[in-house]
Amino acid sequence: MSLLQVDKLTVHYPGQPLPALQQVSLGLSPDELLVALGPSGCGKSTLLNVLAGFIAPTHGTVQFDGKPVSGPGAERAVVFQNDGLLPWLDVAGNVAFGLKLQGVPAAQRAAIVADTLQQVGLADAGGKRVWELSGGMRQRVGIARALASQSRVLLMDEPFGALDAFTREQMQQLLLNVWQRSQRGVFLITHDIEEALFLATSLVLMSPGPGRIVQYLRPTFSQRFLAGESVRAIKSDPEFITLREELLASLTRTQHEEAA
Amino acid sequence: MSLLQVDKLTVHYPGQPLPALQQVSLGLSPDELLVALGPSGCGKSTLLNVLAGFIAPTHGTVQFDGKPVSGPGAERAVVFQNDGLLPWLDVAGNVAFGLKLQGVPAAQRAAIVADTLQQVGLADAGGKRVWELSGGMRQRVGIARALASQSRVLLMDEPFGALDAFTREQMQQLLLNVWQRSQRGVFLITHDIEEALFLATSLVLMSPGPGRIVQYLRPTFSQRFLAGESVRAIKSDPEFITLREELLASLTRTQHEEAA
Amino acid sequence: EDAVTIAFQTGVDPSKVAQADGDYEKATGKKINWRKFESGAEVIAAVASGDVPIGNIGSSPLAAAASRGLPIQTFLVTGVIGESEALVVRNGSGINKPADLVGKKIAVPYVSTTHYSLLAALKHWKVDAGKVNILNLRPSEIAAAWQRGDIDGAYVWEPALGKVKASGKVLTSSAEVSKWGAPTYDLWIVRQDFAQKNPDFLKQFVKVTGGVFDRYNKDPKGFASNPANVEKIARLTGSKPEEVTALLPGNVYPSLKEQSALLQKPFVKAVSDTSVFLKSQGKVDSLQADYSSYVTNQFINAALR
Amino acid sequence: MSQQEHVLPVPTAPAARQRTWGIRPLAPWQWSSLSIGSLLLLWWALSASGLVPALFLPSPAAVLTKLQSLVVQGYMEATLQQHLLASLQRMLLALLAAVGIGVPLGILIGVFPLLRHWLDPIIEFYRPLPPLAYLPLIVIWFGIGEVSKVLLIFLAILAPVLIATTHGVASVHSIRQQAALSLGASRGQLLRHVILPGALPDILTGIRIGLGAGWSTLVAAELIAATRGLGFMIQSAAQFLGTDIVVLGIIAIALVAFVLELGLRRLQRVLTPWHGKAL
Amino acid sequence: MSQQEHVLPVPTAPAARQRTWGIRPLAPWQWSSLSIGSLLLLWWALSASGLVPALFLPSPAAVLTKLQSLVVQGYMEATLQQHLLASLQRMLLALLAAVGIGVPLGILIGVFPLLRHWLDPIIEFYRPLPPLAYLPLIVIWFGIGEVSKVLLIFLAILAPVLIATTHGVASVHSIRQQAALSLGASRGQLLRHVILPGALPDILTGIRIGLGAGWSTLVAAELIAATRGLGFMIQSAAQFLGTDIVVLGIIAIALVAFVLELGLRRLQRVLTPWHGKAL
Ligand SMILES: Nc1ncnc2c1ncn2[C@@H]1O[C@H](COP(=O)(O)OP(=O)(O)OP(=O)(O)O)[C@@H](O)[C@H]1O
Ligand SMILES: Nc1ncnc2c1ncn2[C@@H]1O[C@H](COP(=O)(O)OP(=O)(O)OP(=O)(O)O)[C@@H](O)[C@H]1O
Ligand SMILES: [Mg+2]
Ligand SMILES: [Mg+2]
Repeated sequence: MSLLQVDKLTVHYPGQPLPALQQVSLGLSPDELLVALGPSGCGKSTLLNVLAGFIAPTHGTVQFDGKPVSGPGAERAVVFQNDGLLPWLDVAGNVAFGLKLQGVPAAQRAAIVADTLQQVGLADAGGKRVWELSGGMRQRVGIARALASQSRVLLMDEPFGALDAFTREQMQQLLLNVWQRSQRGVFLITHDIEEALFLATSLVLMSPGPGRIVQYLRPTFSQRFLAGESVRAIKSDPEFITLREELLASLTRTQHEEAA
Repeated sequence: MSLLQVDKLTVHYPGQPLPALQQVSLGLSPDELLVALGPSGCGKSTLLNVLAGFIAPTHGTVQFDGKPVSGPGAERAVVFQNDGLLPWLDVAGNVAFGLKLQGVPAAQRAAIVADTLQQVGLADAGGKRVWELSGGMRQRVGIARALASQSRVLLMDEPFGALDAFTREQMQQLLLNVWQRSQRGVFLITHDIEEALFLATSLVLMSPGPGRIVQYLRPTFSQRFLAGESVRAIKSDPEFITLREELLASLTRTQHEEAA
Repeated sequence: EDAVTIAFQTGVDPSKVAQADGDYEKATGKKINWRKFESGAEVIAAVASGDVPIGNIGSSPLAAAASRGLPIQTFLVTGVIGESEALVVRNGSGINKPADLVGKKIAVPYVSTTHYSLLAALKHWKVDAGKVNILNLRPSEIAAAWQRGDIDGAYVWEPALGKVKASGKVLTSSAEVSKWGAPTYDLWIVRQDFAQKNPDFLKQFVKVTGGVFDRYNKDPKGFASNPANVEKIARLTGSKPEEVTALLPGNVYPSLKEQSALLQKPFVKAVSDTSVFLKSQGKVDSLQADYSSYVTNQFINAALR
Repeated sequence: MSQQEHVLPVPTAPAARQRTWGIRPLAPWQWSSLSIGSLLLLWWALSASGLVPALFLPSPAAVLTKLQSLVVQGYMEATLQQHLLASLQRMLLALLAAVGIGVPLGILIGVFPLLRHWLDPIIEFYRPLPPLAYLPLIVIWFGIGEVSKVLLIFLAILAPVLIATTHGVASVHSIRQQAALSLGASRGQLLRHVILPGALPDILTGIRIGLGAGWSTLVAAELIAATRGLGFMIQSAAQFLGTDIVVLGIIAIALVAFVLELGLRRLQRVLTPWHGKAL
Repeated sequence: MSQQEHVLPVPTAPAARQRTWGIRPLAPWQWSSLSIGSLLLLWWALSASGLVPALFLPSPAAVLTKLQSLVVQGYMEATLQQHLLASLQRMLLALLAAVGIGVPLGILIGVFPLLRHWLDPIIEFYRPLPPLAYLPLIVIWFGIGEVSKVLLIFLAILAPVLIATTHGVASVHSIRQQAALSLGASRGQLLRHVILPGALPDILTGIRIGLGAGWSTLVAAELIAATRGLGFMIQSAAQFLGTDIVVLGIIAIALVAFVLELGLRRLQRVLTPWHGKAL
């Protein structure tokens, strides 16, 4: 059963000629890692905003655990495309924020924060002010904040966009481990086809004008990674490469169509 | 001769244990496309900020055209990691901003803006407000703003970070064409190794703690692309792949070292 | 019983010495909170609020309050205003006789007793008040405007009066205006409910005031030049000691005996005249049929007995 | 109002339906009318109950009657309209001057530390001074004409405008300034095209605050030899316990000020729609 | 001051050396002292030249002499210190109340449109009213005690604090609110942990503006049957043209207000170092 479910979702921003999303239906189950892939402006962030409860659908429904979503909530943690950190808190304070809201005792909080910062490679940065961070560091703080929270779903909008290849791979693997351990459902937006294929248990390809889902895949590479296969091996697997090229072709096709 | 030149540059943010950059020397000539690659937090943005004139060096010198840089200027256009668009102007207004500052007549301005927006795939978005754009669209407006300006150097901080694969490739090719046509020097930061190799005429690999240059390459792939070779061909060239793997190994090594 | 709050103003009169000496407290046996106010209107607001049962005002505000039916009574006069308020015209203003006032700028603090006196004087001179440019300025601003030459005359009291006299000449004073049938007074009012419940307090209050007045009237010069008296008055009012001596003789301080007669028909007439005048000026909407209930000599008589 | 309506939990996203806290069975203006209505009711109840003597709170009916006479016959030789016009002229003149001087000066102060250190003591010196205290000095220097009155109101408006502008300049994101500079903005262009619009939301709020301060200085200003003006009217009436006129004057001030405030808010919405948007 | 010192062209980057416009041969406090010094000089010159008669602008020397007598013997039964203390108490009480009521109320108004529509007319009604106009009503309703005086000052401070707070709430980036909500923040937590700190820069500026307004209402407030206070002292002296005391009172107010202002600015720098940072 789906934990998070949208049905016939349409979102039309007032004053815009076209809806940003039209008739989109999609479900996310607790053991799923759902990746949305698509060109810039196709409505990925809009979809995430609806799932998070930031925007109400123009038409259609959003449900969490069978109940209509009426706003944001602790069960759906978000990593933003623009980090959305709180500048009045230091790095550790930002990561601890969700736990503090939930009333987790300070000692336990500190342990979780230290652990999470360690995992995202910012073990020493806990005391830094937000504006002293580099772009990639800020993004990782945003990720740590969501990971540290006790949400049942993670909604991530291009969470690794500002990271270098090495850190990015580390973060991908961290995400997979967290996902496997915690049985949190993950909805992740990326524009990196390789990343999408590597992470997703389900993958939707979206297309703009108006935003809709044009393809639905169920890759298995993340399971193979978690089963112990090496990243290099997976990414050089011909199946992986074929799929990647296919997706690239799809994307290119839709965008060429649009341009025409 | 170098158009933009730093010598023995050290930047130490007050209150930080380590300098963000130490003893970095680097030159950018007018026909160069210099790419900086390195892990998150290694000082890439700091270096760009010094070149742009936003930060004064703690030690060392920065020169443009032989004269010390004492602040930002029109000859050095910047694409920011965080877009830095002006929300009181619409998309076209943002792109036209630099031209307006230079006193370019309105009609000419409009033509340039329309052309540039077309090139970055936002032909229809000229009248949109900045907060109505998706992340990738915003980034492209930032790029368009810099391209439309009449600068002699482009300084770009992860300009394609929020773009999907297809758009990204388009933008890379656009950049190469602009660079070739206009003979502007380009300094570009990226965390994507493939992008770095494909674009760079010079490539520096940076390493953190304190930030410094650890490797200097002179790839030739961009010339090959401009000479007419296809992107696919270049990127599947064994030389390209070997270099990519070497760079990945270098990056991984420095980061492992650092972690240890 | 608890303390009585009394609102006083900064007019200089002999009873301030008794106030400074604590004579009122001694005679009435009650604690008194003396509160200084800046204008009659504010005293009336305070009296109306019920926080303050007794207050010191001029006859113009009294007429306004009485015309509007505030439950108060005048029970004591602290001064018949004389030379202390005067109309002064600036040297070089070209005003030599009352008729010259037409078209000139004359400053006066609106609603004060001088405002009434000025208009009464104009009426006496048969000068159309509408043709005189009467400006509303507070005394301190009068002094400043005078200095600049922005105004041609002012009807004002000390110390501004002294400052303007230095470069002007007195056209008339309240002593004279009083003789023309428009006397102005400083006086004490009391809330009627308080008066009914505390006749003895008022009697003692009147008695003490009468006592100082007598002391003053016996030897005005001696009283006014006594440094102890001067210091006390200056301290209470905030005036400069050197000015007090000059200020004291500016008013007439009627004895209780005289007041017993004054606070009857003559005073009632003055109040109703003032009220009629205010009505004609559009300052009050309606008049009382009879102003005698706002005046009483009951406590004076009790004190005299 | 739609832009600022939904601060929570979805402040930006102008999607079709938005989430708001609580229900809204009534339109904004209905709520406001309800609020004004209840104020009027309270007034009526207070004066009808006799809890507050009519001398200090005249009944609505009495005030209405007075209104008619004020409009037709006037008070202190001028009708209500004339009093209002006189005050409005002073206010607008002072406002114009305060904005014309305060905004550029505030921007310069925000931008040039030197200028700030120089002007700061002067501004901070005059700012807290009670107008009633320095009225004589104003008269001595500027006379008893309109200049003095407008000056007093001007000074009251200037301080909030100045401070808010300086604050606004400090709020302009540095990255936007950097962007403009590296596009070749001169100092003047930076001020004109980035700092001024960036500070605009704060400036407009400063003007709103300042206007309130200006109105509340009106009575003090019109103590200076005024022959017309709402403050003069109120003050004259207050001296004679003419509470009905005082109440009318107060209502007139409140109404005019409210209209100006609504205009300023609309301006703020139209001119700074991006305010609060995370960019 | 270092944070706000360098607004242009490098406002954020706290790198070792930063670019500023112009040179700075003197330290900030030296500039400020220079400015104060020139003010004093101007005063001295004006009074020495005889351009302004001593009656309206006493010489510095005369004021200094008076200061001594005010400190030692006092005026109107209280020394300068006692007057100052009385006024300061009123100010601080009013400030406390205005912040304690204005900030939460402003936040609620900023957050709940309903509440705003409801309260708006009431706030906008009282805000422009001249204290001098409704002084009698205050006395009637609240008597002549401390309550009335503090109330008047409170009302003067409240309006700027309220408006600035509401403005501040509107300035809180929506993405930060969304982040907190999706981390499970309750309404209360959102207010406490995101909206309050996010609005803090504006709130503090509002308090700074409000404090100025409060001080300038002091004389009006102390018209109400005060026996002590700087406003009372000024007012009493002004009646007898005691300009030396008026000037001393003005200086005392300016000094105290300046110290409070500096404190608030420091608070602003310490509490909201992120202000203007592009994040
Ligand atoms: N304003 C600042 N104050 C203090 N420290 C800073 C500041 N800006 C950057 N730093 C520190 O300097 C180092 C280099 O930062 P920089 O932004 O140059 O990294 P970067 O290479 O651009 O990283 P990324 O790829 O993540 O954007 C980091 O450790 C960062 O924490
Ligand atoms: N607040 C808004 N108001 C009006 N239009 C908007 C708003 N936000 C997004 N849009 C429009 O909706 C469309 C989808 O935007 P969205 O942000 O969902 O794209 P996206 O798929 O996340 O793109 P990207 O990969 O570039 O981030 C775009 O055309 C955009 O211009
Ligand atoms: Mg997006
Ligand atoms: Mg960076």
